[in-house]
Amino acid sequence: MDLVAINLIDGLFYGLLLFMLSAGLTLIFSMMGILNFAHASFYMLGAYFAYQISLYLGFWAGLLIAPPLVGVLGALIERYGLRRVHQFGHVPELVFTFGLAWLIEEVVKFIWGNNMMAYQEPEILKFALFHIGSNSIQAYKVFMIFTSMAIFIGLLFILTRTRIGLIIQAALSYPKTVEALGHNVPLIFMGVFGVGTALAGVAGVLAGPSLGTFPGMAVVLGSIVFVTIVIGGLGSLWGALIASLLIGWMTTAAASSSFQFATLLEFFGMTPPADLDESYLRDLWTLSLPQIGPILPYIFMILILVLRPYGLFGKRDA
Amino acid sequence: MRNTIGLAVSAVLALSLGTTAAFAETIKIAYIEPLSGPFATNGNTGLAEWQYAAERLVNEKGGVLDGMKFEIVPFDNKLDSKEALIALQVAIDQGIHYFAHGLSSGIGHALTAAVTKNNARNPENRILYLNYSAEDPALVNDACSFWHFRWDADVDIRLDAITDAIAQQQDIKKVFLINQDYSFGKAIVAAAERGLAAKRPDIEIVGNELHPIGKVKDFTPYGRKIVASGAQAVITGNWGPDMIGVGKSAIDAGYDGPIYTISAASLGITRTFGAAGKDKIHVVSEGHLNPPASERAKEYTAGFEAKYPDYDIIQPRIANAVEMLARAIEEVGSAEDVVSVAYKLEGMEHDSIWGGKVYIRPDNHQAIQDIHDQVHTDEGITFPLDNSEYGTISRNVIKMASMDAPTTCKMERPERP
Amino acid sequence: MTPALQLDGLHKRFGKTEIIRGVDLSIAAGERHAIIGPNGAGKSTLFNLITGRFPCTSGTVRLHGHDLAGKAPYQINRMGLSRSFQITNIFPRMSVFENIRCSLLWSQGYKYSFWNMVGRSPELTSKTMELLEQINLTSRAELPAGVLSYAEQRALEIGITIAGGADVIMLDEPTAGMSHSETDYIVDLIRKVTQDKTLVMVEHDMGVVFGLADRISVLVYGEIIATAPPEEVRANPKVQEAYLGAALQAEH
Amino acid sequence: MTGIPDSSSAVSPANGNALRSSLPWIVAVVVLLVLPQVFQANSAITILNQMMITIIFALSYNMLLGQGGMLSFGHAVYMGVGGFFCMHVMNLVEANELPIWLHVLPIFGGLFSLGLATIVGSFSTRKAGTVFAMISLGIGELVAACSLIIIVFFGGEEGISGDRTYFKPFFGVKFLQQNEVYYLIAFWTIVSALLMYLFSRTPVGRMANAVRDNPERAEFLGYSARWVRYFSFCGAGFFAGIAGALVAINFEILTETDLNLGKSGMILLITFLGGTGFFFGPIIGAIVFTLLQSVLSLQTELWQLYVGALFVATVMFFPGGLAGLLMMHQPAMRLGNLGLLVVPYVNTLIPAAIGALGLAGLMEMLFHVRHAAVGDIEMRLFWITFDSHTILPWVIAIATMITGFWLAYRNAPKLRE
Repeated sequence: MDLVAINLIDGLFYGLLLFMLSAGLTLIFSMMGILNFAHASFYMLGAYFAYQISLYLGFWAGLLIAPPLVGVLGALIERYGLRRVHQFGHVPELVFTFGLAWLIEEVVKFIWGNNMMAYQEPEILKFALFHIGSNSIQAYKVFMIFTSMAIFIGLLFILTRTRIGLIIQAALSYPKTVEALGHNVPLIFMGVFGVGTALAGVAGVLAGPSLGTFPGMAVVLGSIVFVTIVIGGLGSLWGALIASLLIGWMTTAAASSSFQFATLLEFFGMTPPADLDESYLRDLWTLSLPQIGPILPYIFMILILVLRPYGLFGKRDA
Repeated sequence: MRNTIGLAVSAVLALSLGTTAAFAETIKIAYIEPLSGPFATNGNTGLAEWQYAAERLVNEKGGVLDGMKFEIVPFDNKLDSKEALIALQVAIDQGIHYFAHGLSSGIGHALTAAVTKNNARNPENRILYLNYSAEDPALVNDACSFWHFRWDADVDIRLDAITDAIAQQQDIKKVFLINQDYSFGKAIVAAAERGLAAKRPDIEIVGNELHPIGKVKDFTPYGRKIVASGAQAVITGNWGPDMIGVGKSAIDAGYDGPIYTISAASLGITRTFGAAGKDKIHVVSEGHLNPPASERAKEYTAGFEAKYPDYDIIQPRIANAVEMLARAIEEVGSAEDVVSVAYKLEGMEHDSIWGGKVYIRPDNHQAIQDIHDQVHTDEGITFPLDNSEYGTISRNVIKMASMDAPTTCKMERPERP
Repeated sequence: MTPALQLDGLHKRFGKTEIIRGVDLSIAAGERHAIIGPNGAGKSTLFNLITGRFPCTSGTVRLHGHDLAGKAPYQINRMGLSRSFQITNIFPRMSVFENIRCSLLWSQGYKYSFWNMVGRSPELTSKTMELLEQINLTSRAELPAGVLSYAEQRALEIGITIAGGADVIMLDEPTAGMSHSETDYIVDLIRKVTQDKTLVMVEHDMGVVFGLADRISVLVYGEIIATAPPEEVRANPKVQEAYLGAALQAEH
Repeated sequence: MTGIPDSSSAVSPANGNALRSSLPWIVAVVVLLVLPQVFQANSAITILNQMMITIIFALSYNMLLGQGGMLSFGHAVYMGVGGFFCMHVMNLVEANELPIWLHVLPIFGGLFSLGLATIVGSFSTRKAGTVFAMISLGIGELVAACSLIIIVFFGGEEGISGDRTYFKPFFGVKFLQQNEVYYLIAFWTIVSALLMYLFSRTPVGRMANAVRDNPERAEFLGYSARWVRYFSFCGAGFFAGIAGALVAINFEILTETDLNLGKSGMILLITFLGGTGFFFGPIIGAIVFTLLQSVLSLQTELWQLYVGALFVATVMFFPGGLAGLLMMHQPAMRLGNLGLLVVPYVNTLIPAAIGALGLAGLMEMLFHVRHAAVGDIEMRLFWITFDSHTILPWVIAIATMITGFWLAYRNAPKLRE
């Protein structure tokens, strides 16, 4: 029972982290139709910027300064890169972000090297806040959970209660109409792109200390963020939230389970082969759920796309 | 237009791959490792170590064979078997007779197979594989080759030492295994299970996790599992971010026992663990920097640190490999007669700069040497790692570990010249 | 004789709003029929219902007596119905020649062949050239379709629509957004290429419809209020009231 | 030429003269026959082999992206799976001494990948665009993960290796040497490229273009967009399998890196770099990329940074890729005023190139200063040796960079005219 509670908390932590990334991506994706492959790279930049700032000014300064920096960088890339490529069509646009992800990773390696950075949690949050059974829950994780929840609520407030939010929401569904109403849609796009990347930056600042700050951190998370928003449904912030949490809990549960596929095979009436090394199914007999945990979201996504191309909450065709 | 492209291809290929090294003023050792991509630092550290060892241990002493110097020629294999094979081909074309490789046993297997094929198909262009890090036991067992020599202690030897260390601690009753899901990780599991069952049948393996390599974003659930299992010792072969993930999540979740590892040192890992991992992280390997084995070792290490402040000596065995190769070449009297050099290396006994002896088993070409159980700490450290205050210090040594371990190696030997 | 196209009790609902509220219409083979109506009357929706782009909420569409319900666009096309689109809908990155040739492929029996080279058939090439001649685009054959002028693109679109040899041709506002001279040009073209075929067109421009159609249906708020030859429709007071009044007065 | 663009393949093929359309193929055959005479080094031939394999793979990818408008993130799966199957066939041949020629192995690979493509395509080609892209990404991740789990077929991270010399000798040729393999691969390259070219001329190939441009309109031409996509997808899978089989023959080993997402991403970059709008685009991309990869990586550790920058620049400034850039000059060539372009080119491209070189020099110096050993202040760049710790080279590099880019920027508008 304890373990279930702990896994719920751990899954929530990971799910909310995913959500901070997918929220920005959903905004960008549904508004501009760009599958921004470099989104996770902005997450990485957030972590590295914050690390560099924390060396001089400490963690909290990093948390405050790094995300806006990332956002500005994102907006600049939108203005001078994406907007230029936009006129060539969707595929070049996507390929551009793909190349951008590559380039950002190389630049990070050039500046900071290949090694993991010793980016640490702030000292005041480095303690076990409470225990469930013998497991301790770190204060920093709780802080992270609350921060991301606050961001979600703030975002929801802006989107549903303010004028700019209404314009953005309208632009999500009817970009042409909004443009016809006289709003500066390119500027909105640039702003949304900046805010989206800044959100990814926040995620990076927060996740850097606990998940590690290294050049591969973008690749590790990159495609899973797409999976999240595709499962959730394009253009749906709620969908992104639900899908993030689902994936968070799914991977955590898979990693913490000890389910063996042998049990399943036996359930279907198969008997384990006498000599495992000779059997063509030997890999299946020795497989356990944690081994395939990280690919579960991909299987889930394929199923969703085949059965329901709109995603869980989407209204528009992917 | 194909014509012009063809011409361009010709020109560039001719420029870059020109097989100009017909006359050898130096003895070239190709270094085939990732020099770009995610593991470039590992490759570059090794390169620095090889270059330093060749310079310091051979060239400064006047070289071998009356003044022939060692030259390390780096090739980027991009951590890809195909690229490694191409690099090997280029090295062979340049008339190189020795190559060093260590990162990734998978590539090690590809290279071993390729070297065996090449040396059979092209007897006039033979090349010797100096393995300083690929630790898959199979390379000196079923997949062994006459042309392959390994100075590193392989998984079986290291795990023999780890299980020895655990067996000596009578209060440890529960052990947790967590490894990456590929041949290396599985070899560790097999060796650990075998060793513990033989040495301390009362120890229970309370967890045996294999996780996908490089794919796990959040290791917390694994940390929870370790704590929940009540484990008193953890054994992991993880490296890179996966190592940090396991260590950090276990410590964060409240685990307080020792974590036995193969390679949790330097490359940012020591720095990242810092105080949190003090006295918890054990690195079990041959060779040690702290405390310095001798004045000579101290000088050697200090010289390296001064020359490459950003790198650490993480593979002390490279010094052994360079010294022993130099000796073999000197004794044979030729660097080109690869077969004789290989026969000379077989059974060679050598006084290591890191103390103790190194002996190359003739039946499988594995080096037998002292294995040290080293602990991550900031006390008594002469040579810290990662430019931090922390380093690893030898707490326990097993002399000539696994000297008489059985081997299934059946190598095809060329005729002795 | 079975009518070429027959609509029975056609309804279409989007959410709560009913766009098409019971349309019955029968169009004889060889007839040129126009559907007109004020903006928002549901002309395009009706058009899309007939061509299977949207499913009907209730009612049936029959082509030569065969029910079209649940048929995919390509199946409907193979049954002999071809349509154009309101927004220019050509293959912009392919050459004009290729646009037409692709449109011919299925009717020439090529199907999903991947062993027949299309370039090998002189017959296909000459048929393509013939069609290009008809729509006056021979001189543009090698240009990518995307660079043609607007009127040329519309002409090409009509060419693509008729190329497959379908006997029921449906055109969705073929002259939308054109100048007077361009409109005349397209109307002549339509008249020329749809000889001996059934033509159904949705149109806004009155001049086009009155010069071209044998019969006209007037669609207002999802219902057909009149179906008659042009002169009768012109005289029909209900139509005048609902739609034509202002426009006709301006014309006189 | 092979380079008749999709957009204006136009009127000629039927009645145009046969010689003109077959000329490029004859030239290609001649070039491929002559190349190994020019480069006799095994390593050069290995790289040429790799180049040809990449050409087939890129052409097959362009069947999806360029001709069918389907963006795939998992195309390497079909190459890898076909290759793995061929390795198993190879091992079967060795174990059972089956009388099969090595030449027919690619057909096995092609058919096996075709089989997989028919299954995956049945649900992934229902829609184009994002749905297709994301399913391909999912399948790519799935198969890559499986390749480490299902050891029976994929051999884990070691991969599957074999020996090509056990096949039935082909008129005495046993494929011991690289250049024997070269002719086999060259044969299959020509055959595959020709078949793919012819495929693009068939009704399905033509309709694939139509579906790419406008799926809705294509449906009203009597063709189901889905089936057209499906057939293109299966064809692309088949040829990717052939490429995989050639990998198996050339390297005698297949590993996870042959089918992972990195490989899939790479082929997307290669194809796009070459240009997706023309049949010969991917060929240029494959040649340029292989050269960059093998030559640049021998010269600099930063090669991936440069390739990344080159790629982003290509997308931004030449979305048609290199082929698009070349074909832009076709009208000028026809009009015979290509000469007019020379001056603006000299004015713009040369300063741009100089600027880029200056920037690269700056990067290299920065990298050298930060990573070279202490005291190692000499560096070689563009065949000049200098001291990277003095100010002069920095000033020169910065000055060249700024002037170069400034001149290019100033002259660029003239070029556009």
